[in-house]
Amino acid sequence: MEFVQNFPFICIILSLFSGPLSSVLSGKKAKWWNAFVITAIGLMNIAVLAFVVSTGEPYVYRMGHFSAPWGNEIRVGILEAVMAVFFCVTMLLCMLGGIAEREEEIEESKQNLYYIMVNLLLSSLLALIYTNDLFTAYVFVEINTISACGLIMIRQNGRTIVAATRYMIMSLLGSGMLLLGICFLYSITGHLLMSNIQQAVWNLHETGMYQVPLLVAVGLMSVGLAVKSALFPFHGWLPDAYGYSTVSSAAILSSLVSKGYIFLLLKIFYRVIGFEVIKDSKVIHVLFVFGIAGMIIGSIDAIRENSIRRMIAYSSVAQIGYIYMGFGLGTELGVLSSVFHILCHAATKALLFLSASSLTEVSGDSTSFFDLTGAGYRNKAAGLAFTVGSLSMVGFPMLGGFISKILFAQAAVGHAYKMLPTLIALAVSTILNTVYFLKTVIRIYTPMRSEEKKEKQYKLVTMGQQPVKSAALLCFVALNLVLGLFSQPILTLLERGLSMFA
Amino acid sequence: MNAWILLPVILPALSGICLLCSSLRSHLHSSGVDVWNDLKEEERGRLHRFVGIVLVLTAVLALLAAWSGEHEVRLFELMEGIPVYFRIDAVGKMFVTFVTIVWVAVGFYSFLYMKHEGEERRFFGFFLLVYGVLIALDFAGNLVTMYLFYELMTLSSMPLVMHNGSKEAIMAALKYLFYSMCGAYLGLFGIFFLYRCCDTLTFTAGGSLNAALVSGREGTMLIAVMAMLIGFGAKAGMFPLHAWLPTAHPVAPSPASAALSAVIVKSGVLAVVRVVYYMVGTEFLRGTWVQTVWMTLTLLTVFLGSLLAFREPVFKKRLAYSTVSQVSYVLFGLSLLQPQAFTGALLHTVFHAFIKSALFLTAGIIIYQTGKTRVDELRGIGKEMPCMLWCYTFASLGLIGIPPMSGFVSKWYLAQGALQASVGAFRYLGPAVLLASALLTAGYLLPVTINGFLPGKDWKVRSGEENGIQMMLIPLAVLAALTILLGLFPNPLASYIYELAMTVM
Amino acid sequence: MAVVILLPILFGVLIPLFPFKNRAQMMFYIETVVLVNSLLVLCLLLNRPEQAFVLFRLNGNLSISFQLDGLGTVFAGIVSALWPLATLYAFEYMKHEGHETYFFMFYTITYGITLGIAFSEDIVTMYCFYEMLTLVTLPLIMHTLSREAILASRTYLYYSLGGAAFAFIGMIFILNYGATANFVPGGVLDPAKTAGSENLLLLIYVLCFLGFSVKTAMWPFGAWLPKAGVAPTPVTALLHAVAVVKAGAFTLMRITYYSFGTEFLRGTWAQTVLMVFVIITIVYGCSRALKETHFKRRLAYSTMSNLSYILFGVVLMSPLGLVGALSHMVFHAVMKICSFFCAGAVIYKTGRNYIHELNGLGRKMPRVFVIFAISGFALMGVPGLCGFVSKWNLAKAALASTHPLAVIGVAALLISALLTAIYMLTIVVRAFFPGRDFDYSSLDGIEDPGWMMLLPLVLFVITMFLFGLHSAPLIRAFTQLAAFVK
Amino acid sequence: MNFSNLINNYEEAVAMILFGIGFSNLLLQKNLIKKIIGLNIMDTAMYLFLALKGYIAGRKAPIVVDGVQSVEAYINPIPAGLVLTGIVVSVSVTALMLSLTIRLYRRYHTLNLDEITTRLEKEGL
Repeated sequence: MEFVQNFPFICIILSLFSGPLSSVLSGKKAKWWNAFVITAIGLMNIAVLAFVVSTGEPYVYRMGHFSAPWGNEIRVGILEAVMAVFFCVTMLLCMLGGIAEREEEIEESKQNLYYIMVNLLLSSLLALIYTNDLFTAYVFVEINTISACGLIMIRQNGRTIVAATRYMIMSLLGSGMLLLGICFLYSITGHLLMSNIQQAVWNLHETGMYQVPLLVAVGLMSVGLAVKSALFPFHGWLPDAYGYSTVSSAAILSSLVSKGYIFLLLKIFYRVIGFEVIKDSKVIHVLFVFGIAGMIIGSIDAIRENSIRRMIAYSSVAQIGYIYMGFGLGTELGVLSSVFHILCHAATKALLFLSASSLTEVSGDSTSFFDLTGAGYRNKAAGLAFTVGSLSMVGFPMLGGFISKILFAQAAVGHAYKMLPTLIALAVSTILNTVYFLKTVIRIYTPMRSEEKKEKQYKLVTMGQQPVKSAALLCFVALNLVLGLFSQPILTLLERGLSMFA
Repeated sequence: MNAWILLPVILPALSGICLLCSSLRSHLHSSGVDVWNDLKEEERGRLHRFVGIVLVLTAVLALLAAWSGEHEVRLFELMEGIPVYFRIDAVGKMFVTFVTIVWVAVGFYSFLYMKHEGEERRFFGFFLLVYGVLIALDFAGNLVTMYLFYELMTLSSMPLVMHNGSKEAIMAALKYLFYSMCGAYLGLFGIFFLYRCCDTLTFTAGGSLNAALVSGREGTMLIAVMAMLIGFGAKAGMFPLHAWLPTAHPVAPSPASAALSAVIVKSGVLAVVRVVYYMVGTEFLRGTWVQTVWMTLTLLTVFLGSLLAFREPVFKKRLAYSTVSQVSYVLFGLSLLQPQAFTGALLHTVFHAFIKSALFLTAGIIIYQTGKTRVDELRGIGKEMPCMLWCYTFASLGLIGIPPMSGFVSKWYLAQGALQASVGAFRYLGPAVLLASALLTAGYLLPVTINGFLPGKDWKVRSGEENGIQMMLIPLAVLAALTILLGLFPNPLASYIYELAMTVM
Repeated sequence: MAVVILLPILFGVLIPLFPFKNRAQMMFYIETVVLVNSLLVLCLLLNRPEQAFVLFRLNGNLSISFQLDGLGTVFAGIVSALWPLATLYAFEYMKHEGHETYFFMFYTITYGITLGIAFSEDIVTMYCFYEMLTLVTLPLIMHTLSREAILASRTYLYYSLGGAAFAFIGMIFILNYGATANFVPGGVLDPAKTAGSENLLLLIYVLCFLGFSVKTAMWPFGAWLPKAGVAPTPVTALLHAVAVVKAGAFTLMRITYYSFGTEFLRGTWAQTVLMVFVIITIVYGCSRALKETHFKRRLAYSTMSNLSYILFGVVLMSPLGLVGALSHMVFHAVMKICSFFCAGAVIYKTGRNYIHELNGLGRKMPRVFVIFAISGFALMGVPGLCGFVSKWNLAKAALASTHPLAVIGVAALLISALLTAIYMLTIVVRAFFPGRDFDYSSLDGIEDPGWMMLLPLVLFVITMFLFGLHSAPLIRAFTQLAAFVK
Repeated sequence: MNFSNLINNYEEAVAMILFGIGFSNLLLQKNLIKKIIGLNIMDTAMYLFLALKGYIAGRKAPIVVDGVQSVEAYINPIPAGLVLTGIVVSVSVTALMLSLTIRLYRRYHTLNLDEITTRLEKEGL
């Protein structure tokens, strides 16, 4: 077996252990070490991706070469690899983009902790992506939760701690349910390795035994993960968590953590339960309904919001609604579009958070709209980035959002009774997005009146002053453009990945 | 190549436009100073010479064009299948003739009159422009061409109404515009239908309605025709769209109102003639509800007009109301769809043109000399300006229709026609109404004469008022004379029209 | 083909980067770009390339591709003919607006994007350019950056993108139910796929139509247009009388005649519904214009109703209807841009925005107001000017169609013509007849604008007369173009 | 429905009930400490459930002594492993929650989350 096949395992371990390492390093070193680790992991994953694409079939990597049912497996397919690469890239950019804020918002002693958390988070994400074992998944979900909570509370003020507490409580509820679901599944199938469970579930499905426990298990797991990824009715914790934590945390949380859970859910659907079974279970209808409700209500909340950070946070709720709606459609195309939307939302939302922070920075650190007046002129790069991000969210052609919108719509068309709701919801939420995002864009390009200019001396920031951050922003912009313009190769990759996913 | 018949159209139009441009240019740099009568004497002299020459030339050309046999000119295509097309036919000839006479008379009259109105260049500019347009309107050979000049006439005659620029003048002009446009677009509505249902939009005596195309949609067709009648009737002051007349005439300068009520109102009549007798054809309408409604409207107008005139104290307004009623005589005649009545109608068109312009000119002279506008102020006017009042008297006798004055002839024909037409109750109702309104006419016109000549003993005469206004008296006299002459020898004209009537029915 | 689209976009973007020594230099640069582009377009229109040009593929079935057919030719022709003139006009006008660099940047970019709409081969491309158009014209509206400008631009944005969101649905359906996404005369709907879901498709068509009709300011989505009047006049004139709104009309023609197809739509409830909307708009726009006292806003409202003339032609869904719509698209462009330019000249020279302030200006700016009067006559539909021709064709089409509402439509046309007469001519009358005791000394120092403004105006007037008196060839061309409609 | 199932495997029933109690505590309790206790109850319930799944009456723990018996003699060890892992997880989570609670208490001198929130609103921070 090829050496490259070890990479996924190595990645997880590497980031897991680089945590302690970066704790002993000095702050500055830790920063670069962390960046290096993420980059390295990213490269490795690219190698893995290349490998899988070349072979064209997934491979199973048995930890310690124990075979099932005792052993613990990693299963690598194209989809996993793509996700891993993408997560690494986003993570890296988020980290780079957030440096300045981190250094001023987090006191010196905590800096290293931050990197530990990030490393943990990354490893847990990778594990969630790669693992083939349900219980391992659960464990890493918990690790994920803990590290995410750390990321939130690392910025020491009342709000963040409360936010962290809320986040913990909600996600513990979620993981409790997830665990229960797993236990049920285990108790009726007797397996923990996903592939085996699928076999068993298929038999059950054929024989029609244990339908109720099966449904309950699926429901529990879905709801648990939905809670953790802030699907509409359970999104109470989200705005605070994203709105007050330091910017890179917010970016990472919104673009990666929730996506990790969603990916796990996708895995459960495809690999654990089997898509055939899911299709005609009622769970996806629930997800669909809540997804659509999330799309609309998230946007409405965002419109009512007066702080730009919280507004973006609420818009995440809406976007996650999109993703669940895609699942809820219960068609291959729907899932595909959801996966694509995971990517493009990750890229866009991180971009938005970063640029928003720069905009607030040049507006006297106030996040309220009124103070943002004219911020686009004070920091050109951020202004541009924010505009692009907003347009992508609105689904403007040539940007990622447009493609995913098209995909969703196409997935919906022809569906018996979910078509019209989906299309209308898409249209309405587009309008709502327009309202709040472009309102902001116009606002940041409205020049201040001269007397205001005199009274509050906002600083100007040129790209030269924040090279790293500007670079990160531009990378995200480029990422969006790529997703928008050259979506075809990515889509084909994802399709292949999905096909070999189960 | 007889494009030359367009000369009487182009010549006045162009010279009118030139005048307008010059007036505009003159205002461009004259800031602040009184722009109203900025003409020095020699300038005015030049202007008068110019206008006079143009008028006469045009008149000669027009009459030549009209009476030198059948001409037709087909210009470029406005839209495919719809050329701008001129053809001089019997009706056109007649209209051109009396238009020319009235116009020349009024034109010369206004040389003097317009002194105290000011802005002469603009006035004469539009005056000539309208003249050209009118001639074109009479020569128009198909419906669209006619419509084209019809609208142009409205637009170019509007400034005449609001000439003195006062607030109510402008309001009146806008009202005039509104009503005319209303009418015009109602007409256009009908034209669209006719375009669908007629073989051609070229005027053909007896109508060119294609039965095959119409069959199945008679209902809509009738509605369309009714719309056109009401629409073009608006210009002719037919109820319900008559209200602009009494507003627009008094505020306009007297020559303008003379021209309006003598000629422009008649263009409405012309349009109706064209539509009913040359496009739709009488067979299609005879006996339909359209005819009934039309007759009712006209009779209503006839009666109401005279009634209102009777109650109207302001002289020019009174005349305006009388126009309303008189023109509806014509329309009533047309609505009977019967040769005799048709003859009567067209005769009355001509006569009324002369008479009414004469009356308005009288009113103008009175205003010019004394500034009096109300009827009750006119006591003893006859002592001061006898010849004027004599002309007035003859004219009004004509309007009332007392033999041997002209009006009598036309009304006779109308009554004849009504009695011969097969229109049920209207056979008797019509003449009755005509008679009644004739009495009313006497009632509102003659008091002026009576008070004018017999002011009572205690009236001290200031004579010599008529010196220096011969320029105005002559045209007036001419018109008055015409009314008498035509009254004495109506037959050539009558027979001419009767033949025409036979061709179209 | 991509060249003519990309050239202005590219150079437009470059404008702020260029180190212009002085204003004149920039003007020269821009005018050259625009002129050259127009010439290129002209060549393109004269010898049409047959095969489509694919710029690149978004993904599987979505591609950005251009092709040039009759309809596109017409639209591109209008745009490329008017743009250089408008630019010329803008040079003089923008003197007193400031921020010229950015203005002209977006102004030039818009040119390219509008052409993009004209040339787009499939509905996706058209949608993309449509969205971009919204975005690029936004800065032009908020150009003055005054409070109301911001509000106006916001409204514009919400309306347009909101509309686009619904148009999007239509696009998706074409992608899925159509045999192809391209524009094919007579529609692309694939009967095999549509069977059974006709009503659904009709519903979608109505949604899509309403969505796109936001750009054409159809009632009740027209509120943005008058508000957008705060933009500098060249913008209001060119974009909100020609480019943007006509782009809306153009897209509607596309989806009606080239995507959904008239055989599928004619005589359905969808047609009736839309016709009702259109007729309401025709009357509504005029009556609002009558009430409006702000010069440019009045014109904007009149645009609203005139655009609905075009839509009326479109929803007639007959060859004649298309002819009428096309002719009015062309003619209204000329008439309205002319009248807007007159308004702009007045504002530029006197800074007066309201109609009651125009008293007596006719004496001081005779050329402008005579031209305005002529354009007013044209809008009223006085025969001999182009307005009449299109009105005639529309009415002809309406009476030819069997739809019961068509006749009412004709009536609406005439009513609106009447109202037009009033609201245009009251302005003219005010200008020339300010009232007997009007003190002209208050107008001292006002005169006609310079040649840069007058030249376009004169050209427009000539065009109006030309088309008014001799429209036959043009109409014949349109008839050939519309021949495919069955 | 017949409750015989419920009676027969009452242990599962108990586990479920416990889970419910813990869940509702974690969700509904105002007091943070009680929330944490609820969390622990919930987890414990899960472990009970797992352990039950793992245990089969009359079998031995899978410890290989001399004289290896057949696989049937042993209990599947995996559930036990799961329980252990779960305990670790829950311990760490509990620790984290407690630390959070302490911080909050230091800052606001109350354990009632809603109170804290309202105070934050007042601070408008």
